[in-house]
Amino acid sequence: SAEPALIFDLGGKFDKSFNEAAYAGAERWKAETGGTYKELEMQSEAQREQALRRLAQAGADPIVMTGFAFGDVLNKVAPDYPDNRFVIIDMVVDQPNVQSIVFTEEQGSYLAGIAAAKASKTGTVGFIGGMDIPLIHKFQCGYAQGFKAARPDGKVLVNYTGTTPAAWNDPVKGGELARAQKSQGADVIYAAAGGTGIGVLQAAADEGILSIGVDSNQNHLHPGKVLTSVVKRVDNSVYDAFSNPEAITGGVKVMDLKSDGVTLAMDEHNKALMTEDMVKAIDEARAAIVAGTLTVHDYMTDNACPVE
Amino acid sequence: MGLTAATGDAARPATAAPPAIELRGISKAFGPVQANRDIALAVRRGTIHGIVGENGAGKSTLMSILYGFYRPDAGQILIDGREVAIRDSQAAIRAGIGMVFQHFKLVPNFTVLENVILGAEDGALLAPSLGRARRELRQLAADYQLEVDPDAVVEDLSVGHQQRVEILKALYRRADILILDEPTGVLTPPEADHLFRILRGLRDQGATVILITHKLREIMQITDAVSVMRRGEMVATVPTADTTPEALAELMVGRKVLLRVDKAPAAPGAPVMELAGLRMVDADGVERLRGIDLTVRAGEILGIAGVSGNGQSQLLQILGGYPEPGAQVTGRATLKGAALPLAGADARQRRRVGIGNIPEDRQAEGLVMDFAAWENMVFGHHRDPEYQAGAMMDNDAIRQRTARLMQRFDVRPPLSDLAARNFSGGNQQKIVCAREIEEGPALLLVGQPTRGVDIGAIEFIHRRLVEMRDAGAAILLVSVELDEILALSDRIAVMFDGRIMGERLPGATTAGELGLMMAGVGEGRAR
Amino acid sequence: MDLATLLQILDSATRLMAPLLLACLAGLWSERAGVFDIGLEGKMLIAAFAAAAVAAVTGSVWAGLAAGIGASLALACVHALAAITFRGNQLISGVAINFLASGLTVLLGQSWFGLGGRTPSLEGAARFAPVTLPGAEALRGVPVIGPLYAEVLSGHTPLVYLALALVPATGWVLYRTRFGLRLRAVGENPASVDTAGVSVVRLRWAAVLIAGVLCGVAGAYLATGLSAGFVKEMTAGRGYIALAALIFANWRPWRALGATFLFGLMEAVANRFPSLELGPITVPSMVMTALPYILTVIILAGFIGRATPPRAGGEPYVKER
Amino acid sequence: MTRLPRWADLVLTPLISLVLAFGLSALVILAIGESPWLALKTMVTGALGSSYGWGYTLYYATNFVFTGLAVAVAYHAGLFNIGGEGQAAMGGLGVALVCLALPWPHWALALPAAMLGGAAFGALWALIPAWLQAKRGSHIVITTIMFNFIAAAALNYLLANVLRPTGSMDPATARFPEGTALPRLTDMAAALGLDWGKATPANVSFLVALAACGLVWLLIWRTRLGYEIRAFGKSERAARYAGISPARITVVAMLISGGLAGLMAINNVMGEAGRLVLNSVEGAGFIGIAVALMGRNHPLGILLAALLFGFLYQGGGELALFTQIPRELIVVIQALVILFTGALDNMVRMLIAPLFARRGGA
Ligand SMILES: Nc1ncnc2c1ncn2[C@@H]1O[C@H](COP(=O)(O)OP(=O)(O)OP(=O)(O)O)[C@@H](O)[C@H]1O
Ligand SMILES: Nc1ncnc2c1ncn2[C@@H]1O[C@H](COP(=O)(O)OP(=O)(O)OP(=O)(O)O)[C@@H](O)[C@H]1O
Ligand SMILES: [Mg+2]
Ligand SMILES: [Mg+2]
Repeated sequence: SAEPALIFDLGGKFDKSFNEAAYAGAERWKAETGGTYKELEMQSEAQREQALRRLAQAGADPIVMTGFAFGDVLNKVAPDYPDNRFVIIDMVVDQPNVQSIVFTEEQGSYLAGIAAAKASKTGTVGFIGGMDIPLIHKFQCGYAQGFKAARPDGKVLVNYTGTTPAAWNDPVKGGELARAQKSQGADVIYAAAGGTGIGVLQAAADEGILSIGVDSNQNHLHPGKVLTSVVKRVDNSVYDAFSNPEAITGGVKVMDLKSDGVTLAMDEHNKALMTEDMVKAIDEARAAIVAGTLTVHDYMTDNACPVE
Repeated sequence: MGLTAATGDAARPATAAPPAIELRGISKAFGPVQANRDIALAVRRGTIHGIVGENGAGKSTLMSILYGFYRPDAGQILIDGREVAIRDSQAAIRAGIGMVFQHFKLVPNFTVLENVILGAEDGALLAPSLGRARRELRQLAADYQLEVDPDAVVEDLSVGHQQRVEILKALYRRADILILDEPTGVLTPPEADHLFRILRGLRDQGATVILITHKLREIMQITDAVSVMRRGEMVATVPTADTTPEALAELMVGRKVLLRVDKAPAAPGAPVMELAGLRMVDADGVERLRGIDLTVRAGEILGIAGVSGNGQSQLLQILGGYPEPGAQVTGRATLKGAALPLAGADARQRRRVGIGNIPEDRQAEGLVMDFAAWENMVFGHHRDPEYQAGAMMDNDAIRQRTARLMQRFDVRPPLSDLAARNFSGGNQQKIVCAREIEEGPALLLVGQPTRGVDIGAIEFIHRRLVEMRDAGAAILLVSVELDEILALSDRIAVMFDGRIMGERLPGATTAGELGLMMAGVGEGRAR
Repeated sequence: MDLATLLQILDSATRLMAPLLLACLAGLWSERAGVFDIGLEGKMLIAAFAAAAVAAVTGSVWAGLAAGIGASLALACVHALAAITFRGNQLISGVAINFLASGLTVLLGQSWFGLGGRTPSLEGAARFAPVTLPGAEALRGVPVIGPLYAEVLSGHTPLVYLALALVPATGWVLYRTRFGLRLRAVGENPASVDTAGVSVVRLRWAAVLIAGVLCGVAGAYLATGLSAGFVKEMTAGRGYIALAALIFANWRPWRALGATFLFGLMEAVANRFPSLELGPITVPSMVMTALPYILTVIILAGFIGRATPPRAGGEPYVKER
Repeated sequence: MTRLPRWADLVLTPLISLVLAFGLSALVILAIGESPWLALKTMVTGALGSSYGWGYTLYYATNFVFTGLAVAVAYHAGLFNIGGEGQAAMGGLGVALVCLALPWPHWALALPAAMLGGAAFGALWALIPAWLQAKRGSHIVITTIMFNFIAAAALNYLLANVLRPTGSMDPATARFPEGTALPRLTDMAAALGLDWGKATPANVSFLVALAACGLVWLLIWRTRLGYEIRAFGKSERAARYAGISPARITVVAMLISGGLAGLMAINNVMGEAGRLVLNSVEGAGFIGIAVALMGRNHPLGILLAALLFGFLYQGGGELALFTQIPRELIVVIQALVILFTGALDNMVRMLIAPLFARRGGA
């Protein structure tokens, strides 16, 4: 059968974040099935279309791509290759041969907010985003909602690293932002900032406060010092698409708490940090969200967040 | 020519000491240019030896080789009869050679002391060196009348003082062979006299001096022997007593040269420019011009004598329409009866109303050194209608004009595509003169027209200025060369400290009187 | 603003200043000798990478520091070769060095560690630990000076103190020693040095190599002092900011300290107040992020006159053409 | 030093420099355990081996021509404009605002308007540093660097909060109306009956870039303004002597420079993306510095250098797409090309000088 393909976004496949998760999924598929796949990394905006067309012409199937930035191009390209199947992660593209996979980051972040609220002694927690873009506001908004739900009188400090792509790769500034937040009382900091987040987690560990990782499970980076990680199972999505291309249909697949598309990472590294009370609160919230009795507001729907 | 250095020397008694310097077969090429060709030269210890030659003859190159700045392609250098390998300036310094370059090699924002010790420090720390240098400088100043403030920053010094620093540098390094490349080009007559006294003093103490100059009067005045170079070759070396300026000039140029300016008496007409109460305060708040009143008439050359740095540059710049940034200018001026705005005007406006300008510094102002000759030939006039072809510049017209002017002004080589930088100073000056004179201005501002220019070219430029005067133009000539002022001017004003000290007629004054006025001695503000 | 906040901001500014200061001094050495250096960024980057890589492998931060300096020196040699020995265009050479570092770090990092250009996280002896200055605790109680000393001055990694010490050291060498005199002269008028019998080429090489060492320290500090490992492009434009600070400082060491501290301070303030509430209007975070740059422009326009670079800067020294 | 014949200086030196750069790159490729031959083949066929490759090469080259010209014009005035990145980004904003403002019926109407918009915004972004330099003496290198950061922040704000259609993840404007779609070179070739460069983004902007090269050449070497720009760039004092106002030339040259950088947006924003995305310039402003310096600030040289960088971009992209060689290798190759052709050219001259010296001497 045809070779599947995976296209990474500009951040590159080792971004310690969701490109890397996609890579992990593909590698898992490769290890288990012995199959091969094509992989591409973008260098420039103009290459997106080039990459898609070249892969489609070469007969790659399915073609999985990570990142909202492909949406526009895919919308244009997909109709030209009706026999190919495409999977796009983090974006909705309305074409019959495109499966859109979106994650409910706000839900995972909500649970992280609860964890932070329970772990915080000071009542102040922090959020550090990478580039100041809507996607990251989605994380922030979910986090703030969860935190406020558990601790209405608490405070969430918010920082963004910058306005250029350099904001994803500036651990120095990330560390400095973490220290600034700590000095304002924050004792749990959630980083959604790619390579910058590494600096945040490091500084938090150095300063003796807790941090929350993102996208991949980052608990192991500083065992006992990373409270938890909000994991997007991009790896599962890629793995599923590669393993079972027949199941790819047009339409949107929402990866949420219910489908375990987003989770909080629990492992031996943070076991000691997770108190019973905390686990209980998280489980309750998860159950409520899954049951639909609790909806977490999605920043993207109206560009606004109900809590500060 | 029989009188080469070697034969001249061989004729001396065998008991004589070997020459302080002997060059044998020195050749040097810069790319395609053969700057020095198989040069032989001997200089006796304890003499002042002059070197003359046209612009580009290779004088500076030869001396730079002696000083280790350039390396010769072939040839030997002997100091006191022993062959030495002068691989770099360090070696030359060790051999007791010091050189004052045509263009000073000073660090402008260093103090005098720092410049003096640079490269001759006593140890890794500066303080002891500075201390010793300060003491030695005081001694040298006393011995040779070379006073300069050791803590002054060099760029604030007048060129004359900067030159003293260069000489002090050499003496501080215990040089007993001193090379000076066109040292008087930037000096006033009193300063030049002072320099010569110093040089004689050095000679009398046993030092050897090599002096490059374009001024034959100086050669006759001070040197013991003189060598003539032409097109990279050494054409003669003669004892100064055995020659005349005319003979030297002919050797240099290869033809007869008129050393005096031939001119008919002036026939001054109506005033072209009148200036009243011109004052200028520069950006630092220093008053540079303190009320200048002047009148220049049609058909006359008004010469302004003065030591440089007494406001002449500012005067020319203001009249030329480009006072230095931040300067405040007040006063009244008229040109041909119409008011001439002194402040807020620009150089273009000046050209439009008929003021031409041969600037003091051709390389920094009058020319864009990287532009080709033809581009420079319309510099400042590039917006004139005759050089336009619709929206574009009419390059063909400009080239044709350039070819014409280069021929008429004898610019060598007559290549209009050559960059200004690649012409010798004299020919650069001819390009500027050609451009400004040919525009036929009613008033021509002229600053130091022959600085560093060889005698052939000087003769030529002087003749053009006189022709222009005879055609009815008014000329304002600023020069630090008293000879030039005296030879060209129909009327002389002396400037000192931003003021006009007085006016004289060339026939009714002497260099001595003018020199005193230039030094600020005299009758105050005579009118 | 309360005292604690002020102290925290000053503390943060000091940390952020250190790499800028080192890079700025590096630029100062090079440019004072007449060699423009827009490759500060690249040299810092490769030093950060080399320092983190070697520290990760050997577990010794000092080995890392040495490697960082070595890597930066290697690029400095490339610059010196191009700009001095072969009299090439100094700006192009600098641009090339920035590209080279940006590509090589990831390329080598990927082939050595397979982490996409990252190095493994550094722990323990592979990182610089903060040092507490003597008497910091004892003095803490003294009003004003105490907290300032204990909170702001004390508690940084050794390289911060090195950077601070380099300011007077640079000033001393430049203005009080033979080497400094010649070096400044070569940046103003190389012919003056040449005719004094001193090698222009050797002096300029020395200056460029010193710049290499300082960039090496700056890069090592980024990777092993401020953070715990290398991340691709982690210099994030600091080399350019250092260059701006250098011009700001008018190529003088003490002013370099002031200029880089100002940049550090502005960044620290923007970090501390990500969005400023001024009564009815909230200044959005993008404005705060851009604030250091906006302020720089304003200060430059308002208070600093014309910068006067070394006169011979950027020009290769050519005797014969 | 031996002087080289003109042809050797203009042709042989850059060629040998390129060979050296690629030779060293080959060593780097070997060092990371890949095949240089395969890399070269992939790059050449990928970028030049098909009309498809050419389509991309020309697309990238178009960007670099604009930013390269921008740097060059300022450089002739003695101004080092590092702000091409921000000016091009702002040009993108101008183009986007124009394209979104009206339901443009046809590209032939939209293009001139967008060019005006892009150039005006780019020029405006250069105006402030220029004015500060002219009036306040603020060093243009610093201010243009700062304005790059400020432009990034401003665009980030506008795209994320103002111009982004609600509900879209992407910090980007809405799609431009159909009428603004520029004809691609492939369409134009098709009109001539040629099958060329299918599905490549190269568009009519390339022709605009060529025209810009010609116009800049005319401007710099044929017009009074160009004459004044060059004179001022060589010597401010001489310029003042000639009645050329330093402040005016500084401002005008920077306006033209910024305008050219801003014009780049018709290619990447209008021609390729059809909307304005975050970070649309992608470093082309900085590449422009290298392109201008390597092209010796001459439009023809800039065109050639831009094509070379277009080739490296596209060939390098192919490398990343179809081999295991990491994409950062391309950055290394670019660095070596810049280094050898731009900074070590004298070394090459010294290397080949003996050849000519012997011939000349014989
Ligand atoms: N640095 C150099 N590089 C290349 N060519 C040079 C250089 N210096 C001088 N030349 C060439 O060598 C020739 C001799 O120049 P040199 O400066 O020695 O003349 P000069 O006799 O000192 O002239 P002047 O009276 O104008 O000072 C010139 O014609 C010039 O072309
Ligand atoms: N570095 C150089 N490269 C090329 N030609 C040079 C160089 N230096 C001098 N020349 C040439 O050497 C010749 C003589 O120049 P030089 O500077 O010695 O005297 P000059 O032009 O009379 O200067 P000045 O007017 O200052 O006395 C000219 O042709 C000049 O262009
Ligand atoms: Mg000379
Ligand atoms: Mg001369």
